[in-house]
Amino acid sequence: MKKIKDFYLVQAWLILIVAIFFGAALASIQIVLGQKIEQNKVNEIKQRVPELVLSTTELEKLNAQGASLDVEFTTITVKKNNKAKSYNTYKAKNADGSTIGYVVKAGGQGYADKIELLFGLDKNAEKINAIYILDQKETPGLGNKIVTDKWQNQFKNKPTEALEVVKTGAKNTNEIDAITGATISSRSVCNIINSAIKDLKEPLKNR
Amino acid sequence: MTITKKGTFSHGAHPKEFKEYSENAPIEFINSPSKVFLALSQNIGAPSVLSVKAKDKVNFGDKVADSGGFVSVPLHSPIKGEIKKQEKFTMPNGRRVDVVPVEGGKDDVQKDTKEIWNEMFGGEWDFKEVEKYSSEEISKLINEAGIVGLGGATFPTHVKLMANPKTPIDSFIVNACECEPFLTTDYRMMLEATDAIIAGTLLGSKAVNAKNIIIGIEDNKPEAIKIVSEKAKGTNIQIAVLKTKYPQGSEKQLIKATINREVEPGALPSSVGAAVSNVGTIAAVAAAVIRKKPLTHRVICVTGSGIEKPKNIFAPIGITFRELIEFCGGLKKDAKKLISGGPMMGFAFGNPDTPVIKGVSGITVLNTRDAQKETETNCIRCGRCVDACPMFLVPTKLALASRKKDLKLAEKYKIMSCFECGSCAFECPANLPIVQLIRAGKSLVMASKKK
Amino acid sequence: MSDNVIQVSSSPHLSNNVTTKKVMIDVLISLIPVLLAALYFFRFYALKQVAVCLVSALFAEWLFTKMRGRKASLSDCSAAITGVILGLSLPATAPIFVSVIASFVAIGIGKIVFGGLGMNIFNPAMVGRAFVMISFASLLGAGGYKDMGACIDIISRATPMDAFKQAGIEPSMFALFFGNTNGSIGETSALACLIGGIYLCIKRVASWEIPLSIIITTIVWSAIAYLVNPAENLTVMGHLFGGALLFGAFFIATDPVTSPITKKGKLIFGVGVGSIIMLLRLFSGYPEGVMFAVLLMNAITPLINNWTIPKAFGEK
Amino acid sequence: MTTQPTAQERFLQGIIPENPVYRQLLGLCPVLAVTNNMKAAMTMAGAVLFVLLCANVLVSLIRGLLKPHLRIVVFTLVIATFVTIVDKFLAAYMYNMSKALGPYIPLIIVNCIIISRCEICASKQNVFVAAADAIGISIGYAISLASIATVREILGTGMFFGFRVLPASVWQDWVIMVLPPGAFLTFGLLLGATNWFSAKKK
Amino acid sequence: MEPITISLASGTMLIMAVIFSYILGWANKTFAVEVNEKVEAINNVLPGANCGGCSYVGCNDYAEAIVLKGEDVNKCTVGGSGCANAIAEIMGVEAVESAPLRPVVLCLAKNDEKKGMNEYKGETSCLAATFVSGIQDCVYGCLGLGDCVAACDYDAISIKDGSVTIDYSACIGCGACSRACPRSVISMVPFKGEKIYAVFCSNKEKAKAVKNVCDVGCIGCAICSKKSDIFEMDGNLSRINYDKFDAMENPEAFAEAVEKCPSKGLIGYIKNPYL
Amino acid sequence: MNYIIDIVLIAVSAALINNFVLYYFVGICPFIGVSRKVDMAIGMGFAVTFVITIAAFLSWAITTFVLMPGAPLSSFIASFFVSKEMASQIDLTILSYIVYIFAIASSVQFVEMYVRKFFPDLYKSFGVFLPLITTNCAILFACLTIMSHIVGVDNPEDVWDLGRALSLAFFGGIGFTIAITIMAGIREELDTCDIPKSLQGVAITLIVAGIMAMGFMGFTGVDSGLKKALTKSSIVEQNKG
Ligand SMILES: Cc1cc2nc3c(=O)[nH]c(=O)nc-3n(C[C@H](O)[C@H](O)[C@H](O)COP(=O)(O)O)c2cc1C
Ligand SMILES: Cc1cc2nc3c(=O)[nH]c(=O)nc-3n(C[C@H](O)[C@H](O)[C@H](O)COP(=O)(O)O)c2cc1C
Ligand SMILES: Cc1cc2nc3c(=O)[nH]c(=O)nc-3n(C[C@H](O)[C@H](O)[C@H](O)COP(=O)(O)O)c2cc1C
Ligand SMILES: Cc1cc2nc3c(=O)[nH]c(=O)nc-3n(C[C@H](O)[C@H](O)[C@H](O)CO)c2cc1C
Ligand code: SF4
Ligand code: SF4
Ligand code: SF4
Ligand code: SF4
Ligand code: FES
Repeated sequence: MKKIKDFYLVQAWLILIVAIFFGAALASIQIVLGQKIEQNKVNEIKQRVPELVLSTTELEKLNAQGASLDVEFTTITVKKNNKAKSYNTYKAKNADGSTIGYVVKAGGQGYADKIELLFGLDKNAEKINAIYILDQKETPGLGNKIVTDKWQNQFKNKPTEALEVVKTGAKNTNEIDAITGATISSRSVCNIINSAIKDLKEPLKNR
Repeated sequence: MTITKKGTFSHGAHPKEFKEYSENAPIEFINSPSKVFLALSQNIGAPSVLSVKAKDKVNFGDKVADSGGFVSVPLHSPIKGEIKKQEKFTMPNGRRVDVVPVEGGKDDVQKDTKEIWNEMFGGEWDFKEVEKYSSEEISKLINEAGIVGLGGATFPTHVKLMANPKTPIDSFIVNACECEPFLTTDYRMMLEATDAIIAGTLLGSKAVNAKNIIIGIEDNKPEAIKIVSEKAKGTNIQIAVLKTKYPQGSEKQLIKATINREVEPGALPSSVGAAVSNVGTIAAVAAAVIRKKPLTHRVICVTGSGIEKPKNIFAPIGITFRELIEFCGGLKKDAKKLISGGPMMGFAFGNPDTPVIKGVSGITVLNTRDAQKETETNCIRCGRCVDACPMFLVPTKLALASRKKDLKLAEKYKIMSCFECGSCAFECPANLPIVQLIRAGKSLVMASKKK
Repeated sequence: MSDNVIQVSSSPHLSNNVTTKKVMIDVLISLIPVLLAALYFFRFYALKQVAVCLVSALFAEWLFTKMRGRKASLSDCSAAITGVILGLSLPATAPIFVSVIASFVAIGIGKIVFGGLGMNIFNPAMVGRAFVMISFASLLGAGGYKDMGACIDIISRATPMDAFKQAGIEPSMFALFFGNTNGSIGETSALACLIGGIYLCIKRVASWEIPLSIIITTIVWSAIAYLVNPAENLTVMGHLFGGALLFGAFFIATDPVTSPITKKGKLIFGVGVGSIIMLLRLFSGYPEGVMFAVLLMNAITPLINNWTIPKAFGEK
Repeated sequence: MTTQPTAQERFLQGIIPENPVYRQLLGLCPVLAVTNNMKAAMTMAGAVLFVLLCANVLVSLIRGLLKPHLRIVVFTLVIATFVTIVDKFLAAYMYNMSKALGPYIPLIIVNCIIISRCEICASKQNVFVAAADAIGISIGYAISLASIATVREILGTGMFFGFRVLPASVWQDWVIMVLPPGAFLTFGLLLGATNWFSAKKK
Repeated sequence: MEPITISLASGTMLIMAVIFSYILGWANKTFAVEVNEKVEAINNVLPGANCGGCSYVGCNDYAEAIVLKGEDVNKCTVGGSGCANAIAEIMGVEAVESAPLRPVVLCLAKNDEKKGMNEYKGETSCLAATFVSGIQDCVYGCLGLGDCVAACDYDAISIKDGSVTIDYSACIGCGACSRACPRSVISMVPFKGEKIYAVFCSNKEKAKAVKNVCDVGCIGCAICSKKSDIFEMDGNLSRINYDKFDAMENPEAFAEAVEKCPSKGLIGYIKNPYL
Repeated sequence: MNYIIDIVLIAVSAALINNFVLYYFVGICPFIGVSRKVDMAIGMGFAVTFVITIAAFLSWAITTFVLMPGAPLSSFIASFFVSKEMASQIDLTILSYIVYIFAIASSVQFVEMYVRKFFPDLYKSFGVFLPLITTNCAILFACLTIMSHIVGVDNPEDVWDLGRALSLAFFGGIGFTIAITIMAGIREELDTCDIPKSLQGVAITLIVAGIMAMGFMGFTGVDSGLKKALTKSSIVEQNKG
C-alpha cells in the first residue's frame, strides 16, 4: 500500500495552502484597489473633457468657479463595411443639462505604433474644438511633436470635414501644417480624426 | 600521337614566371665533389637502412643503403670513396635526418659527370626495347635503382608504377608542367633528354598497363612541346598542352585538366584510374630499366635574382647547396633568401652546407627586392584566397582557425584537404602567412586524431 | 657570398604584390568621379562634408587604436575610406557636429571594438550613418535635406525619392542619371557611381557579384511593383538611378570585410540587399533603404558564410 | 562545507562584488527596457526592492517546510503574488508611471535575480540575513539601473530626472539613446568599462 | 459579491496548484537524476578555475574521476595541498603530500647564445615556426616566439632577448604553457625544498652536434649521472629524477655532480619562491 | 480577407518590426546566454517558439473563459450563488500573472515530458533548453500582450481571437529565433576576432545587438505600408468579385 506521504498532493500541501491564501489575498486587493484603478482610467479621459469642449476663456471661467462639468459616457456603435465599430464618446453638459459638446476617443496606426487621441466637438458636431493625444510612441524629436500645443492648436475651430495635411503653409480652412520631418505622423492624426468624424457626425447630430 | 589544347582546372593563381633566368642555359656538368652527404631518408615512407659500415670503401653506383620496407628505396653512392661516421643534418623542410658522408680520397679517381649523363640519357634510344620488359620487371628495376618522385613529392616510384589488379589504371600521365616559377629543370630535360623521356613514358605506361598515355605540358614551353611531339611521333602518346597556371603541375589538378576526373580528398590518383609521374622521374626510369643505371645524379636548376649565373646543373645527389651555388658564380650581394625548390612550394633554408637530396629539383635564390614581404595586416575577408584555392577551400578560415587553435572549425572547413600549394597566400593582400598557419593547424589536427 | 642576413620563412616566397593598402587606395581612386560630381553639384558643401568626415575618421582611428595600445593603423587607408564614404552618404546640409559624431561612432563602435581592420561585422560607415540618422532624424530625414536658405539651388529642393513618396512627383531621369538633384552628396550622380564602380570591379577590388545581383534584384522587384500598380510606383529606372542604390551597390555593399567570402555567398548577399532595399522603399516609413539593408545583411553574413562552405575539389 | 555569509556580508556583496546586473548579468530585460529615463528606472528599482524583500522574507520564514522538488513552485507563487500587488498599487497610485512601465512590472515574475536570491540565500538562511541580502541586491540593482538611465536620459533628452541639464539651445538630443539600440549600446559599453576597471584594479 | 470573487479566486488558484503539483510530483519521480553527493561536495571544494592542470577537461570532470575512477586527490595544481586535504576528507582517504607543480624552462639560451640565427619572417608563433627550417640551428631549444605566453591566462610569462622568464608569483601551475610549447621546453616540476634544481637544456643530440649549435647546451657526457643517481640520462641528455631528489641519500655526490658538469651554469637552481 | 491581412500584419510586426528581443527587450537572458553556437541557438529558438505558442493558447483560453470580466466559465459558476447580472461582473484578472506563469511552467513541463517520451532524439538536442525557458520573459510577455488585447479593450471588434493570439505568439517566437540565430552566427565569427579583453563576451554581444537593433529599426512602418498596399489590392479584388 502506498504511504500517505507518497501522494503527490500530500507532498504539496504547502503549495495548496499558499495558493488558497494568495488567491484570497489577491482577490481582496482587487476589491480594494480595483475601483480606484478603474477610476484612474476613466479620470484620465474625463478630466480632459472641459478643455476639449470649452474655449480658453470659458475654461478659465469654469476653473475660477471651481465648478465641474457633467459628463455622460456612451458607446456609439456604427456599421462600417458590414462590421460594427464602437466609439467611446463623452457628452459634456452644463449644470442645466444642456449639451456643451462631445469628446470622442479614437485611435489608429501612426508612424511607429498606434496613436490614441481625444478630440472635442461642439454641440452640433460641426467644429473641432481641440485635440489631445492620449498615447503615442512616435520618434522623439520628430513624430512626437504631435503632442505639442503649438501643433495641436491648429485644430481649434476646424470644420468637421476631411482635414488635409500640407507641407507648406496651410491656406484653406481644412488644411493642417505638417510637422517638418514627420508628415506621416501628422497625416496619421488627421486620418484618425477624419475617419472618426465621418462615422460619428450623423449619430451625434441625431442625439 | 595527338595533341590536345587548353586543358586546365578551375581557380589557381598566375604568378610571374621568371623562367628567363635559366631556361636557355643548357645543362652543365659539375665535377664530382670529393665528399657527398647521403641522407638516409630521401623519400616519403620508411628511411633506407644503411648496408655499409664506416670506413668501408664504395665505388660509383654501389649501394650504400637498402630499402627499409615496401614504401622505401635503396640508396647508391654517386662517387667513389670511403664511408664516414653518420651525422645529423637539418633538411630545408625542417626534418632532422641521419646522413652518411662518403669521402673520396686523393687516389680515388672520380668518373666524369658528363660521362655519367651520357650513360644514363645520351646516345641512341630504341623505343622497341621497351617491349622486352614485362610490367613486373620494370617495377623491380625501378625499385633497384632507388628511384623516387623527382617532382618534389619523393614518393617511391616503384610503388606508383606497379600494376595493381584492385585499382586498375587506364591513364598514365607524365607531369611536364613545371608550373613553379623560376625552375627550368624539367624544361631542360625535355629539350636534352627527349628520347629517354619518351622511352620512360612508354615503360611507365607498360608498368601500369595503361592504354591512355599523356604528357601534360604548359603552353609557356613551346620549344619543349615541339620537340617532344616530334619525338613522340609513331607512338600512341598524347601531348596535352595546358594553360599556364599555378598549380597546373599538381597531380589532382593535372588529372582534372587532362582526363577530366576528380580525385576525392584524401584519395590517390589510382582511385580514378590514373598515375602521374614527373618527366625527370620518367627519364630516370628509362635509364634504370634500359641502361641499368641507379639514380645517383639528377638535374638541378640553380636560379633566381640572387644568383650570379643561373644554370641547370647535372649534379650528384648529396652534394651541398654551397657547392652548387658556387658553381654558378656564387650569390649576388643582395641575395636574401635561399630556397630549396621553387618559390611557391619550396623550403627556405639558412645553412648552405646542407646536402641535396633526390627530390631537390632546384635552388631559387631571391634578392632583397623579390624576397621583400609586405607588412602583414588583418585579413580583410576579400575572398581572393577562396578564388585562388584549387582545392575549393576557404583558406582564410583555415588560417584563422589554426591561429586560434580552433580545431573543430578547422576541420569543418576541411583543413586536411589543403596541399599547401600557396596560391592563397600568393594572392592575399593582407600577406597573412596562410600556408604556415595551415601547416600548424594540420599538425594539431593530426595530433588530436592520434590521441 | 651575400652581404645580407639570410631570411627564412614559410612558402610561398612570392606574392602578387597586392597589399591591403593598395586595395584601399584603389577604392579611393574609384571614388574620385563621385567626389568630383559631388563637388560640382554641391560645391563647398561637399568639400566641407567630406573633409570633416575624413579628418574626424582618421583622428578617431588614431585615438582609438592608441587607446587600445596598438600601433597606429592609419597607413592602411581603410579609415580614410570610411570617412569619405560616410561624408558622401550625408546630406549637404548636415551640420558639422553630426558628421563628427557619425565618424567617431563609425570608427569606434563600428570598427575598433571588434578589433579594427578586417574584424568588424558591420560596415563602419553605415553604423555611423545609422547612429546619427536615428539620433538626429530631423536633420537627416527627408526634411533635413532641404535648406531653403542654401545658396545652391538643388539643396532647396526635395530629394527625388521623397518627392515621389510624399507628393507623387516623377523625377526626371536625366537629372537622376547625371546628378543635379538633391540627396546625399555622393548618391545623386548615377553616372559617377557607375564609372567608379566599374573601375572597382575591373580592378577586382570589389567583387562584381554583389553589385550585379543587387541591381538585378532591384530591377526585378521594381518591375513587379510597377506592373502591379503603375500609378503609385516609381519606374524601374527611377528605382535604379534614384536614391543611394548605385552608390550603395558599388561602394558600400562591396566592402569585403562585411560581405560574404564565397561567390555563392556574395550572390545571396546581393539578392538580400536588393530585396530589403525594395521592401523598405515600397513599404517602410523611409523613402530609402540602402543603409538598413546593408546593416541587416551584414548581420546575416556570418550565417551565409557558414552555410555556403564550398565543396572541396573532388568532394561528393 | 563552506560557511554561509553573514547578514552584513550579504548586504555589502549585493551592492558591488555580486552586483546582479554588471557581475551576475541577471534579469537584463528590464535593465534595457526601463532605463530611458531615471524616473522609470527608479520606480522599477523600487518595485524590485519590494518584491525581493517580501519574497526573501517570506521564503526564509517557510524555508523549513520546503520540499526540494517543489521549492521553485513556491518561489514562483510567492513572487508572482507580490508582483501582482506591486502592479496594482502602481496602477492605483502612480497611474502614469504604471502605464509607462507597461508589461515590465509583471515581467519581474520571471526575473532571474529574485528567484536566484530565494534559492541561494532565503531558502538557506534566516529572515534577518535574507532581508539584508534583498536590500543589498536591490541597491546594487538600483545603482546599475541608475548608471544606465543617467547616460541614456542625459544624452537622449538632455534631461535628468525630467529636469533639463543640457540647455536645449545648444544641445541636440541623441534620440537613439532613448530607443532600443541606445539601450544595448549604452549597457554594452558600460559593461565593458566596468570590466576594464575591475581588471585594472587587480 | 465579494465573497464570491474571493472564493472563486481561491478556487482557481487551488485547481491550478493541484494540477501543477501533480505534474511536478510525477516528473520528480519519473525523471529523478542521481546526483552523486560526493561529486557535488568535491566540486564545492575545487577552485573552479577549469584550467585543465589536472589533465581533465574541467573541475567537474576531475571531481567525477576522483569519485568514480578513484583518481588521486592531489591532482589539482591550483588548489594545492589544502584542496587535496579537503578532498581526501570527503573521500575518507589519506592525502598524499603533494608539492605544487610549477613550470621550469629547460633552455636558457639567449638570442646571442643561439647559433645560426637567421632573419625569420612569418607568423609569430612557435608552433608555426617549427615548420620553417633555419630560424636557429638548435631544433630542440626555445624559439622565443611566445606560444607559452599566449597560453598563460595569468600573465605569468615574459620573453626577453629570446629567453623565457616565469613570474612565479603570478603562476598558478596550470601547465598550459607546458602543453603549448611545441618543443617541450617547459617542464612541470615539483617545487619543494629551498632550491629547485634542473638541467637547463633540451638538446638530445651528441656532444659535437650540441657544441655546433649552442654554447650552453648539455653535451651528454654523463659525468653527472655517474657521480650521483639523482641524474639520469635520457639518451644524450641529463635529467633530474625529482622522486629521488626528495629523499636524497648522498647530497655531497649531488653537489659534486653539479660542480663537475663541464658546461658551467647548465645545472642550476631556482630559489623556491613559495617558501 | 481583412482577417487574413490582420493576421499577416500581426505576424510581420511580431517577427521583424517589433522584434521581441531587439525592440521589446524580452528574452535577453537566453539571447545572450545561448547564442554562442549556431546550432544551439536554433534549438533554443525553436524550443521557445514551441512553448510560446502553447502558452499563448493556454493563456488566451484561460483569460477568455475564466479570468476576464464576464468570462463564461466563472460567471456560470458564480451564477449559482448570485444573480446573473452580478455574476457577469466577476473579474478575476488579478490572478492573470499567476495563472500565466503557471500555464507557462506546466506547458514547459508537459512539452519536456512529451518530447522526452516520444522524440528522444529531439530531446537530446533541444531538451536541455526547456527548463531555461520558464524564466524567459518572452513567453510571459506574449501572454501579457495577448491579455492586453482581450481585457479592457474599448471596441469589441478589436478583441483578439485565438488566431490573432497565436499569430503573435508563433511569429514572436520566430522573430526570437531569427535574432538569436543571427547573433550566434556573429558570435562564432567574433571568436576569431581581436576584441578588446574587457569587451569580450557579453559586452560585445550587447553592442552587436545594438547595431542589429539599428538595422531592425529600418523596418519601422513596414506594417502600415503593407497594410495600405494589401487593403488596396483586396479592395480591387472585392470590386472584381
Ligand atoms: C529615425 C527616424 C525616425 C523617424 N520618425 C518619424 C516619425 O516618428 N514620424 C514621422 O512622421 N516621420 C518620421 N521619420 C521621417 C520619415 O522617414 C519620413 O522621411 C518623413 O515622414 C517625411 O516627412 P517630411 O516630408 O515632412 O519630411 C523618421 C525618420 C527617421 C530617419
Ligand atoms: C602545388 C603543387 C605543384 C606541383 N607542381 C609540380 C610541377 O610543376 N611539376 C611536377 O612534376 N610535379 C609537381 N607537383 C607534384 C605533383 O603533384 C606530383 O606529386 C608529381 O607530379 C608526381 O610525380 P613524381 O612522383 O614523379 O614526382 C606539384 C605538387 C603540388 C602540390
Ligand atoms: C549610402 C546611403 C545609404 C542610405 N540609406 C538610407 C536608408 O537606409 N534609409 C533612408 O531613409 N535614407 C537613406 N539614405 C539617404 C537617402 O538615400 C536619400 O538621401 C533620401 O532621398 C533622403 O530621404 P530621407 O532623408 O527622408 O530618408 C542613404 C543614403 C546613402 C548615401
Ligand atoms: C571595395 C571596398 C569597399 C569598402 N566600402 C567601405 C564602406 O562602405 N564603409 C567603410 O566604412 N569602409 C569601407 N571600406 C574600407 C574597409 O574595408 C572598411 O573600413 C573595413 O570594414 C574596416 O575593417 C571598403 C573597402 C573596400 C575594399
Ligand atoms: S588552402 Fe591550401 S590548397 Fe588551398 S590555395 Fe591555400 S595552400 Fe593551396
Ligand atoms: S586573401 Fe587574405 S585578406 Fe583576402 S580573404 Fe584571404 S586571407 Fe583574407
Ligand atoms: S606560467 Fe601560466 S600557463 Fe604556465 S603553469 Fe603557470 S599559470 Fe599556467
Ligand atoms: S618555451 Fe616553448 S612555447 Fe615558449 S617561447 Fe620557447 S619554444 Fe615557444
Ligand atoms: S530577464 Fe528577460 S529573459 Fe531574463
